Amino acid sequence: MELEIQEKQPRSIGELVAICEALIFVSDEPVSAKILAEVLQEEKEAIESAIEELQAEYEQRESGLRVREIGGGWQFSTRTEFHEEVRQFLKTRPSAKLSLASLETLAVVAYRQPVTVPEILEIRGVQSASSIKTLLDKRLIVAKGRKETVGRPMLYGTSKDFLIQFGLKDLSELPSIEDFEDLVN
Amino acid sequence: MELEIQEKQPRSIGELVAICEALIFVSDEPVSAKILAEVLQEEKEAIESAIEELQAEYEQRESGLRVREIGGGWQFSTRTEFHEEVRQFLKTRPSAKLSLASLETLAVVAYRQPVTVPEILEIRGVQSASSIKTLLDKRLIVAKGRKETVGRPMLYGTSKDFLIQFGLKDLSELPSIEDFEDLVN
Amino acid sequence: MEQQQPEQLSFDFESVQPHIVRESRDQINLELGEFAGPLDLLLYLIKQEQANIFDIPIARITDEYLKYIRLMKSMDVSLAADFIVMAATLIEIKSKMLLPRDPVSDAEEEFEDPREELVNQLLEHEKFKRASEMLYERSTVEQATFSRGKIETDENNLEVSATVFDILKVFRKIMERHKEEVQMEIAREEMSLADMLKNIKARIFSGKAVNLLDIFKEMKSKNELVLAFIAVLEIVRTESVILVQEKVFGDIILRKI
Repeated sequence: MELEIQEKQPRSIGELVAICEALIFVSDEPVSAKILAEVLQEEKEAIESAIEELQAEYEQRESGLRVREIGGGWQFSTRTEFHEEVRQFLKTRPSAKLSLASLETLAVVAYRQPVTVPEILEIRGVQSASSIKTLLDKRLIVAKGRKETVGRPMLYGTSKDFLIQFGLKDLSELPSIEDFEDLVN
Repeated sequence: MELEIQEKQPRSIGELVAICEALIFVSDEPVSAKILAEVLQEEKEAIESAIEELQAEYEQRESGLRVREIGGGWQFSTRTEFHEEVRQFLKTRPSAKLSLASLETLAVVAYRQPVTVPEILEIRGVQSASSIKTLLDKRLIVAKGRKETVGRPMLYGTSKDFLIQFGLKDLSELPSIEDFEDLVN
Repeated sequence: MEQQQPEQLSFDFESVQPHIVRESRDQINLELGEFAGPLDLLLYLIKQEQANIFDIPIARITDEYLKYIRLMKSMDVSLAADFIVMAATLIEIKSKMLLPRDPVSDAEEEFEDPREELVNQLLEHEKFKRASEMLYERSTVEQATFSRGKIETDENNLEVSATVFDILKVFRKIMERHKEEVQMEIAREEMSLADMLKNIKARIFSGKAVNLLDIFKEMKSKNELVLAFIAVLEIVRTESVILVQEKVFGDIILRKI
């Protein structure tokens, strides 16, 4: 570990608490007092009491968050009392997020509509039934009648919600392959 | 949006502050008072004052974090004073280099949006296609439909990520381009 | 498509701030870097000359500009076409400036300065240059703040938030993939019946008995399989070749008579 912090004023307790708070917050994983001590070149005991103080602060002000120890490290999490609201929030937030598979299927539907599931399979080379379902659930695509061919398969196209979510007035505003090529060259 | 929360005791101010804190924390992008109000079935004003209080709390106790408005919503972030420690801790900082040309193109898009590639060329005096592509890849700009003119060229504008990465609440926070004129001579 | 965690931007400014170092009156040297465009270079030269932007000494600036272009060329730096276009514009303005004003024309008639359009463009450009400096400063400040690390609930959402261009890019990739597959198929199917006949005959007449099953196993597609089957029938019909099955349900052997 590289340690580049130059000689400095020793940190006050308050400062150390705040720095630990920031580092625990940015960390992707629970972070141990040992690691914090190393990075900050402080005694492990100093870090431990800073975290204790931090924890007490969150308790005292009845914060919606708490500092908890998990798997040998420290991490923020929401307070259990509010799990109902958190769940609700995470569920209802409109999300334009898609898995890569769904995104691929959406791309084929957008550019080849109206299109049937076998045709999508043919273009993507992968079964796309579950992506189709996801996209229908998210209301990004809709059924557009049936194709007059053997088995009369369903035809799919993009929905109004699709236009809204991707900020398009109508389908003609979809960028074309040529638009892209213009940028690449 | 489904709203399933049952009839409940009205929430106290303290509770509302704590819940907002929890929701802003779990959200993976800035979250607006409007969305919080919808999910929690509270008045937007109540949410706004709860957030204000939350913000004041973090200020008062000189936390390592702050609550800030950015990209049209609220988000926690670390306090700037501790950037050295945070950087030290995160060690590898993903760095996406933006060239002077891309930055200039971004400025033109930001101030002239929605704008087409030929219009950018006119202002910059340089072909800007590759900068546009870089900015699209970095999600700093997005397609905003087509211009109803010969060839129906794509229009571009700045994205939410742009606001976030440049620390802007919204576009109105950008200084007016005319302000720069005064400096010219 | 990368996952969300907002990327931290950094700017490559050290290397892009170019510098022209004057060696002597006729020789200039360039310290590494690039101008963001011809207008950028022009502004730089005007400042170097401490000239008034509203009264550009066009002849001098044009000379300087051309010197720069030549220098870049001699260094084998590929110059954007826009730089050349600007050179042409400068030369054009310069020559217009040299033309005597039409004495017949009414003095009242507005005299159009050939430099006017360029000056406007430069002024406009200067504004945006300052705006981009402002953006740079903002992002530098912004780089001192960090957002939260990943938490569990983010993981439930291992998904990408897509823009219209992502859809296009993905579609382009699919089409490329699709094209490759189709081409591979075509390549495989390019074997004609004549080729197939020749191949199988060659094997039979090389002397060894050939197991029919082996031939069929080697075929890479349904199409080839059909071709091989027809070829075998054709060979048996036209050549002195027989099909032998030594055991019931045993392998079938092709053998020349």
